[in-house]
Amino acid sequence: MAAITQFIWFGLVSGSLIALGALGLTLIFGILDFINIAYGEYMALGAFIAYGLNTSTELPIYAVAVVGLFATGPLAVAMDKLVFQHFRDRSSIVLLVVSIGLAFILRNLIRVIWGSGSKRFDVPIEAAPTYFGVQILADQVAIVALSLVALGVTFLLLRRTDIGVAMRAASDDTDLAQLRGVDTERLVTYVWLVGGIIAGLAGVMLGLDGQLRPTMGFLALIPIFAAVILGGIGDPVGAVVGGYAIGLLQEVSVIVIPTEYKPLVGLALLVVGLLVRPDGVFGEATR
Amino acid sequence: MSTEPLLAVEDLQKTFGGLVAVDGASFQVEKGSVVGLIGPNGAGKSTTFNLITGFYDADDGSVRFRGEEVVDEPPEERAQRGMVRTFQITRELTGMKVGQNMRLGGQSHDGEKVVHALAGSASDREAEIGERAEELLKELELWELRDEYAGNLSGGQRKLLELGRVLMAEPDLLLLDEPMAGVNPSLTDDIIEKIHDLSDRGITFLIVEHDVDMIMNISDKVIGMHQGRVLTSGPPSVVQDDDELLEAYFGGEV
Amino acid sequence: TGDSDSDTDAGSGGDGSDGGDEGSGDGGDGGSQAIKVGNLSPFSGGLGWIGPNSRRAVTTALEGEGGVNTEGVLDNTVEIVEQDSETKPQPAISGFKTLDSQGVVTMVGPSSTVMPSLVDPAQNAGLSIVSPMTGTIQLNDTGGEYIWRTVPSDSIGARAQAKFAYEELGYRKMALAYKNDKGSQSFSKASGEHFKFLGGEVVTEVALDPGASSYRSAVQKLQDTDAEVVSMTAGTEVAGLFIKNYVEAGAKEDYQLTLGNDVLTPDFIEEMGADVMEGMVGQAPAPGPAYDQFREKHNAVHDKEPGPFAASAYDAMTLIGLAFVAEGEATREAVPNQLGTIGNAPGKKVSSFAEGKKALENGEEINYVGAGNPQNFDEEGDPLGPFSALRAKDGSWEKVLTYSAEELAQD
Amino acid sequence: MFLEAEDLVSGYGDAIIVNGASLSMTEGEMVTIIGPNGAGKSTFLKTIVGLLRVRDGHVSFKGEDITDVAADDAIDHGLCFVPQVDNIFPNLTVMENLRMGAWSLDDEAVFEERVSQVYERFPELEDRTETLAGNLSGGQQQMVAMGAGLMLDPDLLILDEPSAGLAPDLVDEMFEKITEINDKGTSILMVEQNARRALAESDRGIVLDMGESRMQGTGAELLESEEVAELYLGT
Amino acid sequence: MSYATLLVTVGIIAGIYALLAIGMNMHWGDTGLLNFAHAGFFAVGAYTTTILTTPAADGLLAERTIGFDLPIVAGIVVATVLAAVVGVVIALTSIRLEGDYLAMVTLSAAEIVRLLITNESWLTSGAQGIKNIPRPASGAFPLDLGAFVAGYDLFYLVLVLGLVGGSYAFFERLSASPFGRVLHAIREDEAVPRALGKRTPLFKLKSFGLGAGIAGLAGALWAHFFFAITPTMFLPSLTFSVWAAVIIGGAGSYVGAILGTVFIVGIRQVTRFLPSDIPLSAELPFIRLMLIGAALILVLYYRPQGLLGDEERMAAGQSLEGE
Ligand SMILES: Nc1ncnc2c1ncn2[C@@H]1O[C@H](COP(=O)(O)OP(=O)(O)OP(=O)(O)O)[C@@H](O)[C@H]1O
Ligand SMILES: Nc1ncnc2c1ncn2[C@@H]1O[C@H](COP(=O)(O)OP(=O)(O)OP(=O)(O)O)[C@@H](O)[C@H]1O
Ligand SMILES: CC(C)C[C@H](N)C(=O)O
Ligand SMILES: [Mg+2]
Ligand SMILES: [Mg+2]
Repeated sequence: MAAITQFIWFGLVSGSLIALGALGLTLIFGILDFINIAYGEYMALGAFIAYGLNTSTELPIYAVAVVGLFATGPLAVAMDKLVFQHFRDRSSIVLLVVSIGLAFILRNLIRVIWGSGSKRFDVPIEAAPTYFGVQILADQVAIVALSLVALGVTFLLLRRTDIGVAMRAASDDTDLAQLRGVDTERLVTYVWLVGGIIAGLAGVMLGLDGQLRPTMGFLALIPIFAAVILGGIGDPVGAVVGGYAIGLLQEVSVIVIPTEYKPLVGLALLVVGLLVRPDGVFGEATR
Repeated sequence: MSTEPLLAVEDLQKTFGGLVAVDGASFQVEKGSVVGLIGPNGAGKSTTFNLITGFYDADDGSVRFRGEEVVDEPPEERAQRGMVRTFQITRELTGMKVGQNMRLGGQSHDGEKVVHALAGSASDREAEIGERAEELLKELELWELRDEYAGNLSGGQRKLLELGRVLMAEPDLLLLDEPMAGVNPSLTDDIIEKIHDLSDRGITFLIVEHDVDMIMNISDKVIGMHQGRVLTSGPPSVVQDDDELLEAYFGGEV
Repeated sequence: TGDSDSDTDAGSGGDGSDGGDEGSGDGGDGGSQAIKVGNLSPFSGGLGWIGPNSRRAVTTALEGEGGVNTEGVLDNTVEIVEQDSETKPQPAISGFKTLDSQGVVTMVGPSSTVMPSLVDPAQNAGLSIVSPMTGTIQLNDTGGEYIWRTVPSDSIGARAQAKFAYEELGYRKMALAYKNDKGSQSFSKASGEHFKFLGGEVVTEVALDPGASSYRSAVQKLQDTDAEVVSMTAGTEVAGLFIKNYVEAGAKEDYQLTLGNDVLTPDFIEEMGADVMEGMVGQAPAPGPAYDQFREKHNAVHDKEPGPFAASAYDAMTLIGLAFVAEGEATREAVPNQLGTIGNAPGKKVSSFAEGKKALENGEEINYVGAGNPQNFDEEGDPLGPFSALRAKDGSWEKVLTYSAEELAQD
Repeated sequence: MFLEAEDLVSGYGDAIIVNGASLSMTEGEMVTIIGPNGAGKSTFLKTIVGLLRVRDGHVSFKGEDITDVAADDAIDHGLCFVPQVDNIFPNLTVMENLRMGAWSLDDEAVFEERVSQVYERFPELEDRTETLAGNLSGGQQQMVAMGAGLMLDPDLLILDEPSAGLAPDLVDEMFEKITEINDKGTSILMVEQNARRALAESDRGIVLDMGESRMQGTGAELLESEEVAELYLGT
Repeated sequence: MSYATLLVTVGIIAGIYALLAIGMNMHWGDTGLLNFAHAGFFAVGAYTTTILTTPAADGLLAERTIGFDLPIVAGIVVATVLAAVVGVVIALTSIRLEGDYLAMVTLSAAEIVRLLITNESWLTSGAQGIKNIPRPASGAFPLDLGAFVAGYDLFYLVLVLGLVGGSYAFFERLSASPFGRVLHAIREDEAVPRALGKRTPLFKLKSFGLGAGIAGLAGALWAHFFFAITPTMFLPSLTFSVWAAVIIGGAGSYVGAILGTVFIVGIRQVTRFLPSDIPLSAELPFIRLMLIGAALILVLYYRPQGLLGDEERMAAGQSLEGE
């Protein structure tokens, strides 16, 4: 039996990936107030853009990763201007359906450009070195570290800057925010920009950890949503804690249950958690 | 026992985080009376309403209605017993028409059961409810707006609809949370008259209102709250002279 | 907006060949119109990576040297109408019915995930499917009339896998790891079954969730068993990720992987890296004599190496073309009537459309020997053929030995 | 003219609510609009500040045409509006609400000072700085709305029923505060159902009914008018 | 002729989906409940009737120790009831959750159902799915009637449309009744009906159960028509499609829900006829899916309230004009 510490490390890694995705999503979800199904595709786009550069240029993976994630921000903004902006006053469920449509378009755009097979970044596959009896890859360390950094930055942005307050204000009541002189359209742009960049980061990390597929983001979405909800919508700390909770519990659970049921563990945690605390289990829900 | 008051509140307690919103409030509302509940902003009046009607869980204390303990019941059960409240910050059913908002208030309606709904077997009751709604809407000057969505009403109209809807329920005890705020003075007189009218027919009122003249005018008893506690309670004439309340409520002057 | 146009276009086409369905003699009328053949393949969804391989192989069979359209069939050409199965049964049924309505006379078909759901519709519509990728043993006792495949049933390949692991490599304890879908599960289960039959033990089974983003815990769990060899069937995507996690975990030292047919391609080694794949074993249909020829044509048409299932897709299209020639009419009856005959002995061995057409026109019988397989069909429309056991060495698949069709067919 | 709204027409969807109402104010004036429920008072104010589109007529402010100025720009022109309903951000804390009130204010020192002024006026709020505004009592919410509205030093302060829901002592406070602000030179335009009180404090009053301005005059004149009393002031 | 067959099949699919949309409209359009478990209810219905009406099976892949071989009617009835019961049970645990929280819990519940049917092969044959599901009255329509092969499908279409019509009448009547009025009040603001003495938890349970039951019925009809079912038929994307149908049709309108379904199923089918002699034709399958996505967005852009939704109701309470 491999040491439980190994499973805990796996849990931290997959928790970090979920947490990263959840962080960007909770920002968009909390402030723009709708479930963006296309978020998974933003992640995939980030990963594939980095992949495209990775294979077409000689640049190292870390350099193209940065390009990939910073490309996703403007792309998310562009999607907003092209699509979501025209549905600003619509109810959140209409926006959800619109985002389903957008997800279809983006996912298949990826297939058109990069084909429908799976891809890998041009990094070698090697046996992981062992530290303290735990196998740890450098990529995995980067994933864990980056998710924490991203959390810190986002948290400061939301709680400690005027922009953050205004973002939350606008999500509460757009009219009133406008009356206060807030240019809500510009705010929305910022939200997409930041949320998009985090999505790109999450996508690249996801691809680095595993492989790239046009559906990679969509498939990752359910645990990510679970983390957002578990943490309380719009709460960045909650989302990250939720991500880690789900990741850890799922990976460690395989010690006692068949791996097939791993996804069930996260969902069960969510269901039970919400029954106990209906507004999100971790952190203070902001709405 | 005929001396049992309709509503008896004892030692109610509610804290939010560190804040004690209601701090051991006790009072009684006699059947058929009009009782005013006054006090400065944040005194705990609305919270008390929420505790009585079950929208908040009390930390401690008891709420007895017709002698029966109801403090652990959910709001709908208490309403079924005959105590119905309005909300201070109005909660119109935005996407339902004014007429439907009113009809919702109707009680003992078999049509709300699936089987009857399918069979259409409660249409008589529905018609009765419709008539009553018409009557009330006319009194509240909302009849013209019966087919308007409630979300499209003006601030004052929402207050009136809120009132109309609970009147539809024909409860034994009506708890009104600032029914007059934002209502045009020309209508407030009519509403007062309406309250008198219903009171004469045996309906009991507990009213929160900052229009003190009006409260003193229509109440049989006035309860003054401050910082979650009941400061004084008694006939208007007595309460009017309570220095402590005056200080808290009016800033000392009359 | 252009939909209504395409509707009516397709409509007239459909009507035209409808007449032909019943084999009535309106060939003169339909003569100027290309023969419509469907290609119902997974272009999106879980096996979305296979569809393009199939498409390219089919074009090679049509447009390549000596191909169906280069040579012409019944003084006509074949036009491919594609439908996406989306790797899901219901879209596959919709796609099938759409092809039916568009008047195709037969089709190159989809994967195991959806094939079982198409058996009844195919029979009801009298419209045949020739699948180059369906391995599932669920079809072992179905087919022969409207349901055909040019890839051997998993039970054949699985026997090769189990035999090799048990007899040549000397393993006694096997574990199964398969992507949790019809096709992959079928192969691994069949392998385990034969391994037991040979005297080995199957210690555990792990179903891999196709949507998972890592298989680390599955790799670990297998490390914790005493399995010496793991039969891992999962298609290139899931297999790629599994192998990555397997190598990272250092599990190479704990158990040997023996892989499914579909990843035994040069491409896969290239994608994963030579040292990653070094030492892994697997089996694949011993390529027919036509394979090199096919590969060349494929490269000529597409400037690309053929991918998994390409060779069998090429065979499927070539066989269909030959069936038309043999039948003398491009009708829905051509495949049910002819495929068994032209694939099997007796007859002159041919391995391209051009050769076969010539022979048929000379009144000879033929026995098509394909690129992916000799394409000798049994009663149920399943091909039998030899399999090679392979091992990855220095960046390519090295043949270790070949099991003959007879050895594998025994029950 | 300081503020001039001429023959405004506006509404929601197909419904025309404000139908030809006009208003003009000179600098430093305090004007109260009264009228029955549903007369279109709030709609009129929303139209002036740009929350609703002006369908006909025009609005000018300090000599500038602001007919088509959007709500988020109105504040830059020196207009500050406190709505009747939905006037706080319920999921922001009291402090954050005040910060939003001072959104276009850059000077942190001035902000601090204004906050302490608000707390001085409404001590209730000081203990609840970190409370979500949505959890406050009705009156406290009204205080937050007013407080946020007072964070800037606008040229014109537009208030929709500022005293609604306030206890008597705070109603006094509120009117005192408004008068004080007015005395310092800020012009005030408000809608009030506490009409007697508001008219008494105001320079001028306007009666709005059925979307049209019906009467106007000094506060005292309107208060004395029998017609006004009977129709709009109750007994 | 073959066009007619296609049309009949598409009609059956649309009809079955329409039942799903009707159930969803009870949940969302009438009661305001964000139900994302619809694929789960559908699966419960499909698997229940399948397990009840087929015999147990063995074989390397199909191994399944449970199977009852009961009459189809029994299967369909139990499927409907059981789906309703599952709906009520899910609702019992999560009915007090609001909005997106309820959405996520119900989505999780559906995923749990799917995981179970994927992995508990003693009951469901797992990923292999169950084959040879009997068709009602199939004896009455010999399959070898040549030109009449569409006969059975036509019969099934009539059956499905009959059930759609019946369900439509049933739910429409409920929605317009005082019962529906309470549901609408819950949709707008649950505190209000509670304050007026309506036992809202009970109403929500009823709404959930009724909507889930009809989804179960749809599942049963699905299983008996398509001969075979597999777990991949019950992915979350099915739930999303039903949502799209309801929203496109216009939340709150049952006719809209049906129309929306026709649109969703129709667009998927119609795009299958895209001519393949276009530039980029190799990418046609993807372009087709992109067009489906674009159609979703466009229809909502041009019909913001959906095809038949009540524009006024949607706009009510919005302080802006919402142009
Ligand atoms: N949900 C809540 N969370 C936190 N604090 C609350 C909550 N509800 C009320 N309070 C606090 O409890 C106190 C009493 O509030 P309550 O609404 O009962 O006052 P009130 O007497 O009705 O005042 P008003 O006349 O202004 O309506 C207030 O200080 C308020 O901030
Ligand atoms: N969002 C809206 N959509 C449609 N109609 C509306 C909307 N808001 C208000 N109305 C209608 O416009 C009319 C005027 O409303 P407004 O809020 O301007 O009245 P008011 O004079 O401020 O009344 P009150 O004193 O009650 O606040 C009312 O009849 C109301 O029904
Ligand atoms: C990728 C392979 C495992 C596919 C399998 N042969 C099938 O038919 O589905
Ligand atoms: Mg209050
Ligand atoms: Mg108003």
